[in-house]
Amino acid sequence: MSKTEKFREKINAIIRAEESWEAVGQTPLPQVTDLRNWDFRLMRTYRPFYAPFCDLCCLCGLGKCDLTRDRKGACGIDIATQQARMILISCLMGAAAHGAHGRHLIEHLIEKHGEGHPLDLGDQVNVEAPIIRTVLGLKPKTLGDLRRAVEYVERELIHLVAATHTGQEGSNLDYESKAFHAGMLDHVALEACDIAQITGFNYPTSVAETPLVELGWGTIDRTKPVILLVGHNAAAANSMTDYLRRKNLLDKVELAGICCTALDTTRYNEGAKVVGPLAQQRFFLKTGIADVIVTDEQCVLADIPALAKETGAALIAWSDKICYGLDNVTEKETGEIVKMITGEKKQVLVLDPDKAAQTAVETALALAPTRNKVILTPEQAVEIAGRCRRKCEKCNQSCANLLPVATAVSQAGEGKLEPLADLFRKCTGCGKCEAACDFNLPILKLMAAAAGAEKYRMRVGRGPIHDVEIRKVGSPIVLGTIPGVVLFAGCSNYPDVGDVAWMAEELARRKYIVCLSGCAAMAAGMYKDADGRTIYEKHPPSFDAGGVLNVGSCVSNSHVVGAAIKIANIFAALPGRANFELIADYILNRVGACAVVWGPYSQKALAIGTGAIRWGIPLLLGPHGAKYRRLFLSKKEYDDWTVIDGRTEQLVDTREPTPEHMAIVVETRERALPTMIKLCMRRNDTAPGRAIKLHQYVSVYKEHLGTLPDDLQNFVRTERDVPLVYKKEVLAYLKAAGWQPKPTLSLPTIIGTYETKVPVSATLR
Amino acid sequence: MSKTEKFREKINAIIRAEESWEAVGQTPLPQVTDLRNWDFRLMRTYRPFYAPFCDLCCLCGLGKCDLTRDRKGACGIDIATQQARMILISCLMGAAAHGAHGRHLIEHLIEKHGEGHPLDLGDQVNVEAPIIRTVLGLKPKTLGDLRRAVEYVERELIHLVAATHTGQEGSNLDYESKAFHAGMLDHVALEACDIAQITGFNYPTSVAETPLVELGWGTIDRTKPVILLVGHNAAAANSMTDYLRRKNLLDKVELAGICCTALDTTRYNEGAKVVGPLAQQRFFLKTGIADVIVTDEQCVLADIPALAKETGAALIAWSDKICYGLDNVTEKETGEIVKMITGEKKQVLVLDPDKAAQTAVETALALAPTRNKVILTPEQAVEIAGRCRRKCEKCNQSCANLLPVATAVSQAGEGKLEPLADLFRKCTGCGKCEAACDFNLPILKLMAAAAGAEKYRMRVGRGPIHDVEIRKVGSPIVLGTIPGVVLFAGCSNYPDVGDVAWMAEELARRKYIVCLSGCAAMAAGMYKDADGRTIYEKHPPSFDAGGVLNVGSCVSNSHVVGAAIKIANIFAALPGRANFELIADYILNRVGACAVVWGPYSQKALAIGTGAIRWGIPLLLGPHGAKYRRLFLSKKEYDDWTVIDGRTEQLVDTREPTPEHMAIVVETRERALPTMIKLCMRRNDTAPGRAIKLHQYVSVYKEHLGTLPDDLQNFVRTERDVPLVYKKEVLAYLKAAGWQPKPTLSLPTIIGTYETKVPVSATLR
Amino acid sequence: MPEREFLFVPYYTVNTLTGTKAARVVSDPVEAAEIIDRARNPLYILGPEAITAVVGEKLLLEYVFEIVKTNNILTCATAHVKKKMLAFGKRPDCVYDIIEIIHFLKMPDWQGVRGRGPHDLVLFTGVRCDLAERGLATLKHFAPHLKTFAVCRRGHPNADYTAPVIPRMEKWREYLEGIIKGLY
Amino acid sequence: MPEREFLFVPYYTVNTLTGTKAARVVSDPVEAAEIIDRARNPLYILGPEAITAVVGEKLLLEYVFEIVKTNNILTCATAHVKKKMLAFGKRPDCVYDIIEIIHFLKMPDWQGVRGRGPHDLVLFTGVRCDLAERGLATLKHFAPHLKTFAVCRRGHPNADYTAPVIPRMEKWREYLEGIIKGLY
Ligand code: SF4
Ligand code: SF4
Ligand code: SF4
Ligand code: SF4
Ligand code: SF4
Ligand code: SF4
Ligand code: SF4
Ligand code: SF4
Repeated sequence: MSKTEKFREKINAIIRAEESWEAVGQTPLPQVTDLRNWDFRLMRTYRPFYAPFCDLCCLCGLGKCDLTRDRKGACGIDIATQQARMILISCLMGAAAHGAHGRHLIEHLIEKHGEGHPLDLGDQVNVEAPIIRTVLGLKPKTLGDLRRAVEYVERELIHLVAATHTGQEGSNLDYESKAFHAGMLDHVALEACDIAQITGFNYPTSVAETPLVELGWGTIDRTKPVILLVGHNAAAANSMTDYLRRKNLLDKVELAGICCTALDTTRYNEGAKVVGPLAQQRFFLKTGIADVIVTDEQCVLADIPALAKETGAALIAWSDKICYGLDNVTEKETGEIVKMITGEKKQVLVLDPDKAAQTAVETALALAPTRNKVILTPEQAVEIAGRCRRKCEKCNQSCANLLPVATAVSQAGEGKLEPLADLFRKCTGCGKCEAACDFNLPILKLMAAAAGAEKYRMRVGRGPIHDVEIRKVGSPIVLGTIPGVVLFAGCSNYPDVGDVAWMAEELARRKYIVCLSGCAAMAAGMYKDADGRTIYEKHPPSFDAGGVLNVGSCVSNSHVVGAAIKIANIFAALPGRANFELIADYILNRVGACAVVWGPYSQKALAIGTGAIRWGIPLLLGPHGAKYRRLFLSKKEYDDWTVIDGRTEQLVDTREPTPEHMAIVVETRERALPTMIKLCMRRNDTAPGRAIKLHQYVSVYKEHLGTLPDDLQNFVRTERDVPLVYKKEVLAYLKAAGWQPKPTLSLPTIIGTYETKVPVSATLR
Repeated sequence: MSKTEKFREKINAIIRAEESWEAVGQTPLPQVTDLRNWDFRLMRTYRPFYAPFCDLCCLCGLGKCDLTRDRKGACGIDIATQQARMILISCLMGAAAHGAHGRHLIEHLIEKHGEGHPLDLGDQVNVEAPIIRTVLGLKPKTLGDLRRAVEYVERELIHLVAATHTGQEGSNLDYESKAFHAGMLDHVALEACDIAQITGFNYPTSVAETPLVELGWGTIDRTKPVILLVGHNAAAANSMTDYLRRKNLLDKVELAGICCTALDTTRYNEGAKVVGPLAQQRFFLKTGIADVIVTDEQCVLADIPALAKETGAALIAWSDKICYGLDNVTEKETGEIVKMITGEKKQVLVLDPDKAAQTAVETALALAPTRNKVILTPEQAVEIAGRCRRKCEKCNQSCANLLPVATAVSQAGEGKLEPLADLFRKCTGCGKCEAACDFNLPILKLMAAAAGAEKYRMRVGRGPIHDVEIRKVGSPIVLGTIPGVVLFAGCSNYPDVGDVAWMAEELARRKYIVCLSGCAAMAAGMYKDADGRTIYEKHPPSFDAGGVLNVGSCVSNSHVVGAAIKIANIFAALPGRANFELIADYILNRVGACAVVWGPYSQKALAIGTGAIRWGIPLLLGPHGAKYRRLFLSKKEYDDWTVIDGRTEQLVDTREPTPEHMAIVVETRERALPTMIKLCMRRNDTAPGRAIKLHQYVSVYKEHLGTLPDDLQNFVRTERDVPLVYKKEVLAYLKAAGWQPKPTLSLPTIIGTYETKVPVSATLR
Repeated sequence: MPEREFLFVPYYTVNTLTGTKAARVVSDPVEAAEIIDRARNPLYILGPEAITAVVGEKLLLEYVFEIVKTNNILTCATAHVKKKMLAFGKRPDCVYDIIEIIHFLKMPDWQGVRGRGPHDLVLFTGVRCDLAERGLATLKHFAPHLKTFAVCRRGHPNADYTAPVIPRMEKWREYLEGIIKGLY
Repeated sequence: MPEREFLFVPYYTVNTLTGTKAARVVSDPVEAAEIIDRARNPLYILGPEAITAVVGEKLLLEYVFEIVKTNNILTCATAHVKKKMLAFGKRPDCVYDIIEIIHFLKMPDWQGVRGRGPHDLVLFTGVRCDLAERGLATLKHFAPHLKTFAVCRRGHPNADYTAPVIPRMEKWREYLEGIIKGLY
């Protein structure tokens, strides 16, 4: 429905339109269809590419419907629209996970501090919430204001979920537009969530050089009571830290985490340990090192109750998202609960993070002395592996990462443990090989024994990029002389965990700004150079050329998007308030950034990535990303690359495919590297800037593909773009390729190339 | 997280706890886990039964995962939990569809009338919102209060969507508990939505004898301009009525509808026509009778743009749920839009119901004279059908309803049209047969030609059951002397459309109270007896023994649940406010009601059904219901049927499986009839009441299964339960079956058989 | 020309088009008879198509009578099948609707119809195909302790054993008669 | 004993276990050669496993060289395959990553590699199996104008034609050599 006066009044009240920090733009609190024209414009160049994950649809009782050979479902849907619908469903799962998480954290912190509690991100951050400002038009000042942001997410979300019902949307493009909306809502939730916890838990914020913490399962002292935190919500973990501190037990108990709870716990307590990313969850649970497992929400294995029983670890679940069918003992006294756990061996649900925290600590203290934590030795591993009948290959066939498990295990049986250790770095921990093995070989334990207990270090998540940093790098990024900002985000469904460190290192030494978050931030730390240094110890933590930053957990991804917004808003002084299109257009055309999800698996990562695309940030996915079903690709040089010159308001055919794609899957890291470099090119690059980017492109391409780039002609606009070092060969190549100079623009924009209320003149400031 | 003081204060403010109409019960604004113990108690007796619709899970990038042979997904999920997760996803789609619909309607009506606009359901209804009162603890007085109800739904929904993300819930029971929560939220949305539209559009409310309107595609005068309304949101349709009335064109233009928009349009304008249920959508679109198709939301075919083009009809979409990729012309003048449609043949998106309404009328007036609406004659049908190569049977193979299409078509080719006419009554309109036919036979048009244009009549939806009616029937229902209340709800995915009229008639003449809604209300009208009367013309429209009521559209289903609540609240004077468990327990044990979804397909119907179960109302599904994947079944006499006697507070083993199941699929209508009768039995039945119910059970069973019921011994508690007419044979049977008398209870309750804050004494009163 | 072979399940299960567990086609009625014969305590479930479908000159039901007769196989009449069975002078051994009997069959400790002990083979004939398929999926996943055999000419992928797809009625009669002959 | 037959697609498609369109298994390398031979303008897509997998004494890549040589088949080097090809003195006809080339192949009006016109057959070797499978699904649904052939020993259900699952390396070598022989 269209917005009427009365409705507009309601919006104005929510965003306090009367506040004069900036004029309210065209799209305050945008509803489902408000940014549809922008989405459709993006998709005119970057068409949805679908790789159906199944030929059928099984979502309603009219089916299941076979959608092959142009068949339609009983509801009339076709295969492309059905893929887009699944994409929307997935993005909604992701956005809801973050939104619900944000809502809980915000309410939890409001309980503690009151809804009037002011947001404070320290002296380096004035634009506290670039996403919320740009999307909603609200400048949040208190925890209560963050609640407004989450309420907006909730209000929009139901409409999007409704649209996935059978007999709703009939167009794949409209489903994609809705998925973009879900992605954008996701970003609002991310930002609200991380600002809330930074404020409420006093996480680091206005400092770049955060502490280095211990990473890797080898860092965990199993002679102490060990509490393992699994999930994404650190409320209970932080309460444990408080409790341990109060009881003077901080160094008597190991707090170890997996996934984002780990990251957020170290933002509160630098003595906490990070076991590793999601891929190591099953493996670490199987070692039995944890005395107490505390689950909260998201990316937590569904069979932890069984895994806990296997090793005799206690299990406390405290989130309404994961109740495991357990008895809810929330109302009981802590002492009583501890007795149920230690005495009756009960696994329990405690729906209160503070009580769960105390219970966990007390249980760990009581239980640890009674447990015998023995880890398989390499010698034992060789012996056990000897039972393998290599020929069966059932493990291989079930492997979710297509790994040569059988070879590794059987070679281990012959005393050669290296292949198994190598497997450990590639394994995503799905556990299917073990389940398939008729000889019940404990393959994950064997891998762990072969790999040994490595120790690494990781920098604590720093939160927002500072306004001063933005002022400093704004110009070189926009001109192209800092060749790009690359965010490594998302899950650990990697072909090889080593890839992330490798790619990050390659980029950092080429003076890209490398940001990391979530599982990727851990994976990047899981590699040491010859001197035993991790990437965090080699590169500065500042948002500047060659910097390597851990921004924090998954919710901290918002700060990298936020940085791109701040470049427009602070550096270029474009008005951001309720001005989504203006800001996204700026990012798309002028901010050389891309996001990499090398180990994609989760719906959250899809939502984050989809949101990034709406903001104009291209997305590169690792090979598993094809299972998301949808990408956005241009036709490269065959497409129409006409934009508007913001100064003359004339259409200009740039013939320049930048950014080339908005979402692409790439098969190997060697291919990913040049692709990222390309995805950081922007139409706005100055000649020196483009020359720098092309220099990197050419050098990487030569190294890994053996020649000058096969598409170099697409990215050289004038001779001044040609990198000096390669000048001669490049010019020869261009000549042979029939290259012609292309126009360059200092203010390229797609505003004005589609129907929008934003005037082209707005891009001028 | 558990509820603290502060949180409780917030709740109190939302529900205006200080208002003293009733004391606030145990669960105001229940959150995800607040009714979990109730759900688990239900599932102790009624275990989830899963019929996987697929062996795989393809929801994330770690998969797809094969879940056969006890395999687990990479995330650790097992096949049962995955089914329950899909159930939750489906219920959320349904609840969101209703919630979003409610939100839009409420905002639309607040725009028109203001948020202080008082709710008024007429002089027969004092308990205006039994569901909202019971669930939230709020007594809504204004449209603005209904917004509070929907906001509650929105707030809860995000947590449930979050729980479907990979790596969340690990227990099928907890997913089911969350699905129950979604179902309950769905009911809140239904009620809010229907009360809003009754109030805002002045739909009938405090009258039972609503007008009879025309039903069936034969009633549509195609010599007039015809506007076809498809979907569930009558905002635009009602605006059309206003506009036509203003322009004095009411009898010059045909307003015809399909699905719930049709039903809700007739509640506003008794001159509007109802084409039929969802199953007839594709068929009617193919006839080309509509000049303008106006789509809103839900159960709308995804390929309407193509179907409209096929026949030259105009298409106007006006909902943000269904945009079809069309150009958004909302900001243009009506005249201009009409020109785009009639001149440029453009299909358009007009995101404003009032503008869409005017545009539709003006377009219909302009377009109709230019169109030539010819319907296939039976003779032409025979000729065309002659092209069929019966042997190929591709149509049969694709048929979503397993129908013998090939036989019917080929016989038609030989001049025998009856099988094709019969097919028409069984066809669910999926269109797959046509798509599969290599000879491009227009099978749906052939069917229509064979079936002819029938005319029926249907009573307009009456809305809430009146408080006076409740007072009158409360006692006979609870005692069992009115044998039951049966609600026929949901979609038209029937084995045979005639089944509904047949079952409804059988029940009505046996003095059951028969309520109908949505597609079922239409289907029931699509049968005429020898005297040409539909069921609506034969039976009284009152909520009393033998009454046949159309309550209204899908959202009106809330009133039947509401009636069950009102029996507890008004008749039995149990305090309902925020007292979900108390009321649901009453319904489960004492209100002989069941819901039938004979043609299930939609996620909405699943949500409604799942919600009903949480309230204690058993659900019977037609054969397609197995595709929902989950049912709730007891083990009958093998189960433990111990309850508490509310008077003595003692446990009593009743050995009586009533209600026998909470969700079951039944294959044929002949089997459905005795099953419904059983599902209306309650432990609370008095001996005379039970004898009446058993009388029906025995007579129906004998008629369709040929003998006394094979499980009669389960339902006879004492000899006084035995129906008089069958006394001798029943006693002989019982003796042979080794029957022993069972205890009877006047106040059976399951409160107290599980952990709850509700004291057993609360069931007394 | 040899029959074409299609690949549904490749080496990596993550790439299966479908599940990995599909019914084995029992094309030879003699083999079908052997499977039935081998069972210790089979149960034959009869759906409503059995009382309406005509095969050759007889009702489908009558073929089933022949099959169950040989081995004294227990029967379950679902839907409203019972009445027709009585008309033929046969009493089913139990009466449930299809979902109910499947619910019982899921329980490994259920003592079976007439308390004869757990069933090891369950035969299906005449159940509405889409409903049967869902029920067979239930048993496939949740009743690993028994085997299912769909004696249905449309074929059932979720069963353990299935008759092949037999579009022609004449062949179907031959198949049924083949089973009966094989059982004697 | 005859090979067992499994039923994935029954009479009613609503009951298919999943998907009705699965790859035809080309077990006979001679037939494989014929399929390749028949194509007017085939394209051979090479993935990174081709430069690491050793079959017999040679790289998988080298077998592909033999295959493309016969008919002057155009090649597309994906990932970082190009460099290795150059090491063998061969230049690919084009360089794209796998998703990009598939994106082009989807367009019925794309004039193909070297502008030779639309491709009618696309061969795959060495692409990561799960990624190839998704790409093949894309072509199956959105490129009805061409056929795909997965020359991969793990088998690809979403292709039009696929090599059978060949776990043993020796057999795989035979298969590849059989194709080459068949092409000469
Ligand atoms: S949603 Fe559509 S395509 Fe999917 S099963 Fe239902 S009718 Fe078929
Ligand atoms: S646990 Fe690791 S090695 Fe085993 S199947 Fe899964 S990904 Fe492969
Ligand atoms: S499944 Fe087990 S026995 Fe078979 S190859 Fe793998 S590890 Fe060895
Ligand atoms: S969409 Fe997924 S769950 Fe549905 S049939 Fe396909 S693989 Fe199975
Ligand atoms: S959600 Fe779990 S079962 Fe489903 S595809 Fe992902 S890992 Fe596999
Ligand atoms: S349109 Fe009707 S007859 Fe045709 S396949 Fe669908 S349900 Fe069967
Ligand atoms: S598919 Fe067409 S030709 Fe074949 S039997 Fe059906 S109607 Fe006749
Ligand atoms: S009853 Fe079902 S099909 Fe009919 S309109 Fe309602 S949801 Fe749609």
